[in-house]
Amino acid sequence: MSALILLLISTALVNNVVLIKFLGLCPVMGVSKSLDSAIGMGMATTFVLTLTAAATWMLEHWLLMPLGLDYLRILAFIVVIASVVQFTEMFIKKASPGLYQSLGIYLPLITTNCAVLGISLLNVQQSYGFFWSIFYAFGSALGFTLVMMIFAGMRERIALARVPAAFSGAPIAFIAISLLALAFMGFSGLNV
Amino acid sequence: MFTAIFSLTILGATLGLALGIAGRFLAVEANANVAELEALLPGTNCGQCGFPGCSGAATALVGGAAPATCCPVGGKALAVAIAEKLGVRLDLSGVADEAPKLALVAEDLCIGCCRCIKTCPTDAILGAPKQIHNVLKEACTGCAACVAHCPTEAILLHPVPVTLPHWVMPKPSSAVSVGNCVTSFAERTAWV
Amino acid sequence: MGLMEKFFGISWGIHPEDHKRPAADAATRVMPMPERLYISLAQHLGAPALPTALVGQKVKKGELLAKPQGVVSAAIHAPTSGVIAAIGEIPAPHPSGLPVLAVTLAADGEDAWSETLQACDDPFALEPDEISRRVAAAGVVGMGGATFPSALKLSSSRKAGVTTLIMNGGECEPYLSCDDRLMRDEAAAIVDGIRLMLHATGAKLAIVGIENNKPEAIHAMQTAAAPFGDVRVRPVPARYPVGSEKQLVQTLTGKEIPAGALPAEVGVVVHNVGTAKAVHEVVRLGRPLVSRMLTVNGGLVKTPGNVVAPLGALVEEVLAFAGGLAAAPARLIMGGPMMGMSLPHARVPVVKGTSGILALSGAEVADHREESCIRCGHCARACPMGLLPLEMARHIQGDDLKGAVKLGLKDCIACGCCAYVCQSHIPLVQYFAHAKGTLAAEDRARLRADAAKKLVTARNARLAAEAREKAEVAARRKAEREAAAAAKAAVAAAAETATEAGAAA
Amino acid sequence: MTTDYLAARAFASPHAHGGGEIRRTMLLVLAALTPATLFGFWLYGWSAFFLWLMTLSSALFFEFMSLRLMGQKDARRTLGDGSALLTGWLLAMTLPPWAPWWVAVLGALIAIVIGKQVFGGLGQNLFNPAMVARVALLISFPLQLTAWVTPLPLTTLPAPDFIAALHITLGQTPLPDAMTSASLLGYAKTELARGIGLAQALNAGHAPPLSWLGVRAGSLGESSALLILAGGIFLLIARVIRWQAPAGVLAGALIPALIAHALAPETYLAASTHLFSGALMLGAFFIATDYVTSPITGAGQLVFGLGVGLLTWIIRTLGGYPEGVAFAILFMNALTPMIDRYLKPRILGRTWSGRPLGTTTTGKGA
Repeated sequence: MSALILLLISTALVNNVVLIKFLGLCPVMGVSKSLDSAIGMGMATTFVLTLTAAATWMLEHWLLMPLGLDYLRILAFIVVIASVVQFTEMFIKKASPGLYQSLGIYLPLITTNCAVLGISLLNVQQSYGFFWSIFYAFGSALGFTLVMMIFAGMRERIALARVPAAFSGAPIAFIAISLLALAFMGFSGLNV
Repeated sequence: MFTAIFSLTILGATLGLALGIAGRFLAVEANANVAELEALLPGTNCGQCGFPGCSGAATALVGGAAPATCCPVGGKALAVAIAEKLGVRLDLSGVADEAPKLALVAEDLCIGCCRCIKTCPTDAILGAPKQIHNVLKEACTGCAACVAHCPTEAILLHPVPVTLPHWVMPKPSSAVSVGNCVTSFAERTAWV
Repeated sequence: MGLMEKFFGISWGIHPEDHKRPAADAATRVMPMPERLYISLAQHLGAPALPTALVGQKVKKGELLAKPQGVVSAAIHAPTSGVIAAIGEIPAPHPSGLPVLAVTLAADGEDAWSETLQACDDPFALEPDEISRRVAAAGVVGMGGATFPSALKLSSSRKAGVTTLIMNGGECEPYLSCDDRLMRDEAAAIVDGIRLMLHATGAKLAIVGIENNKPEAIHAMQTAAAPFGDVRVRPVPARYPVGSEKQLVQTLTGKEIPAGALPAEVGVVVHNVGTAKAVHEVVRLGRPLVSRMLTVNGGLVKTPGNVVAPLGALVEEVLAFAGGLAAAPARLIMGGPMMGMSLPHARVPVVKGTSGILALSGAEVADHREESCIRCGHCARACPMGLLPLEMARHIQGDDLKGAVKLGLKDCIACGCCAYVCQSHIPLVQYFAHAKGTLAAEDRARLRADAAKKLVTARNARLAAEAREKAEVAARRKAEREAAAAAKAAVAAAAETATEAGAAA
Repeated sequence: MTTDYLAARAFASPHAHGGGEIRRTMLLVLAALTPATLFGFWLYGWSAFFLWLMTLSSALFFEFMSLRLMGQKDARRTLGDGSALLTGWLLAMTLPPWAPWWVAVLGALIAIVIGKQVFGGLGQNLFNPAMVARVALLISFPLQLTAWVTPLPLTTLPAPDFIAALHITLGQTPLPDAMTSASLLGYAKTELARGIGLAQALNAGHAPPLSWLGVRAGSLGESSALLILAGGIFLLIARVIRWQAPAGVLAGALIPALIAHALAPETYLAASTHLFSGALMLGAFFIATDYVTSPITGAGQLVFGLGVGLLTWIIRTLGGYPEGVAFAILFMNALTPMIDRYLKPRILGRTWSGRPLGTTTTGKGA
């Protein structure tokens, strides 16, 4: 049990998927204008990440490995991810049209969110077990959501700040997230 | 070779089937945005947007053919409302938020031709043939439809005078100029 | 009080230097009648009054000049006897300096009261609604500065079943002492007015809240109220803005008025002590509201004090009567320094809500350049409403009015505590006033657009009906024409056959 | 009669002001820092003074240059608000006293330009500028930023004289090995990593002394925790800062430290060690109370402080760095907008969720 908690902390804070592994930067920069949509995006990504981790584990261990189709891994994974994202999109469109509007293009783009594919591939690479994979993915997604939320809060402040014209928009967002990464550096080497 | 083709086909077919079923359960009928947008628009059908009447503009807005700022009569407030409804980002830089205007008949120029009366979408102009016309200021929307039809340029738009109950405290002219500069960075660095 | 507030203690409000003395201790002076009075027709909250007097008409003091227009409005009476010289626009006592419609009255110097005034020796025998009616006819409005028509408050309180009448003698604004002075001078009249208002509202108890920095007023009021069990005088701690309605009700009764609701929601109604004095004069003596006590104060006033001035006297004349100014003021204010209005110049008239005229020096105004907000949070702690002024101002700076409304802009009472404590000298209240004004303008525009839409629909329906009618007429004509042609043809055919037959015959 | 008055424009109320000024607040904070700084000068000699001077002057220089670059006309006036001075001063307090000059200049550049001015200047930054610079320097130049020296008070003999100290600051004289020393926290961390229990490590003769007076190795401002505390109390009395954030920081660090030390004294440092070493005191009273980058409400400041304290303890105890105050503050700075969003005061007449109160209620818990 404690091992699982430590895994969650390690994946969410110490080896944060966004700030330490630099995966999934696209939605972090794109959907962090408001806290509400950031939380929505975080939850959608958490859902997709966890589900695909389970699906790709099964695919890897029950189909690709027995049949020796390792070379098809990326292709097969992408197909699975795309389907899960498609499903998520349908669900959000039905359940929360407002969130669907605010996520816009970034919702279908979860398909190409490198964090999703990256975590699935890392799971294979580190040959985790089924539940371990799921928790690894869930922890990473938590870290992603955490960064999304913190960064969205920061950007809401920045949006009203008198940022010099040369830095307003993307430049100041990048500077802010780099400083956030600096703060996360403090967790490096955390003995857990 | 055969296993690869077969397994991927099966995978694709399974996922496709699952998505198809999900799609049936999570179907959302196409949003009836046109009617909602038409309700937002002024409904004067003045044609200043370049589309055939307000319903035409609503269709164009939903189709993405018109920007949210297309209606000059509604001004900034309407553009914001439309953008919110459509969930699009708004560039207000092109919208001059002019003070409301009303049509006014210059009595020495009016020849009583009744042409303006026929064009007024809100029946705001009173008059009879060979009699000087008058604008009901309660009904005039300042859409300027009448201006072009006057053969003697007797009808023109004038800003509504500010009255005591309608006076608005001006926004403080922010004395803090840091970062408020509109000049480009290159221009500013020229000083160094 | 919630647990959180209990734990962290009351923190709202500020303790500004009050500058109330020596003006409060100086004896009241009655201003002589000026030669001309400029009586504004918009001296109250709501629709301006409709003038009933005509130019050139001779009026007596207390005669009706303008009648209320609409539900929320108030009547206006002649402050002295004389001839109406004009009805036209004059500069309003308002920061914008925009014109307002006013009656100009040339005084005849006799200052003779009208004979038709209706005095009453035993007003407690009157029906409560009759008192409200007389108060309405006399044009009494809230004398604290909000100028809401008092009669409306009296009659609606009765309907709402109000149990407690809160009398506002807080006068927490610095510099002002007109209520203080009134309570010292006319405690008996005020207590009588309070009892009349109890009668009119049906409330069982009146609590007079007086800031504890006015011991003389507290003493005078306690003495005057002693014979009556239903009028209690309660000192409240001096703290700005304890004289604000919601804060006073909370301090005196512990009850919190829900946002957007009237005090009647918690069974109370709040009136100013000055209003009680006016009610007393109306009901006992039949005299409408034609003059008021106001404080002339500020660093540049030579002899600060309280003055009874007729409504419509120019600020210039009031200042001159009070002893004049030592130098040209840096700012001229009507009302208190925290919520009062800056005046465009001194040639504007005294109105029913004028609680004071302040001529402040540059040092008192302390004008500073606006600097960046450093988020020190002093404004949030000072705000008596529990708002976050810095966040609201930030949103308004960025033209995000909706964001400001979400943060509670509509709950702001514009007391000015936030701007008073602001280290960066940010004109927070101006941001809020600007945003509120803009939002109101947007609401008006929306109403207009809706009305226009109705007109368009009506026009389209009319055009459609006309077109249909035209088509019907055309169709009928066509049918008639065809019928006529057919008939003609038939006749012709018949004639032909007849001729043929004839020929054959 | 003098009523020849004509207002230039519509003035908004209020027409009176309480007299508070940014400059005054900043000066009070600087005054509160002075005793601890003077003590640092005495403890570490002229080099410390040169470093301090270098940091402050470069902070002012970069602030001035940034303001000019952004086209502000009276940059000198803005400079006078003292905020750049304070940032530079706080940064200097966290640097090793014998650090070379370029550390000071680079630190000031990062603090003022990247930490503050690109966000729009005073009041607009999200992170505490001094802490941004401190962390950036620590990650970029770990060697220079952990080169602590044994205290050599000015009055003692082996202390470098004026010229020698200047050489040290200019980086021409490498630090003699005999003078370098580890800070207590760093020492404890290395010893623990070597598998040596704390009781043994701290009993050994060469362990850095834990001195309540502060005569020990450390950065300029961390050595005299008591003087920092005195400065903090002065600020509390002067009502420049409020108790919530400092109390939160101290409680957040002390509570886990007390529990852990009671459970396993061999692996966890005592609470008093945590309290009086490193930048905890400075962080609690001077950095966690930074107006701009901490929450507005008291409750928010308490949460902020608790977070800083707890994270500091976690990083010190479990993390890879011996000191965690700067990281903890940066992390909580990032969380501040969210704290502000969720911990708002209750609006009078409304419930905590913002709905108008129901009928005749007097609020909950009355």
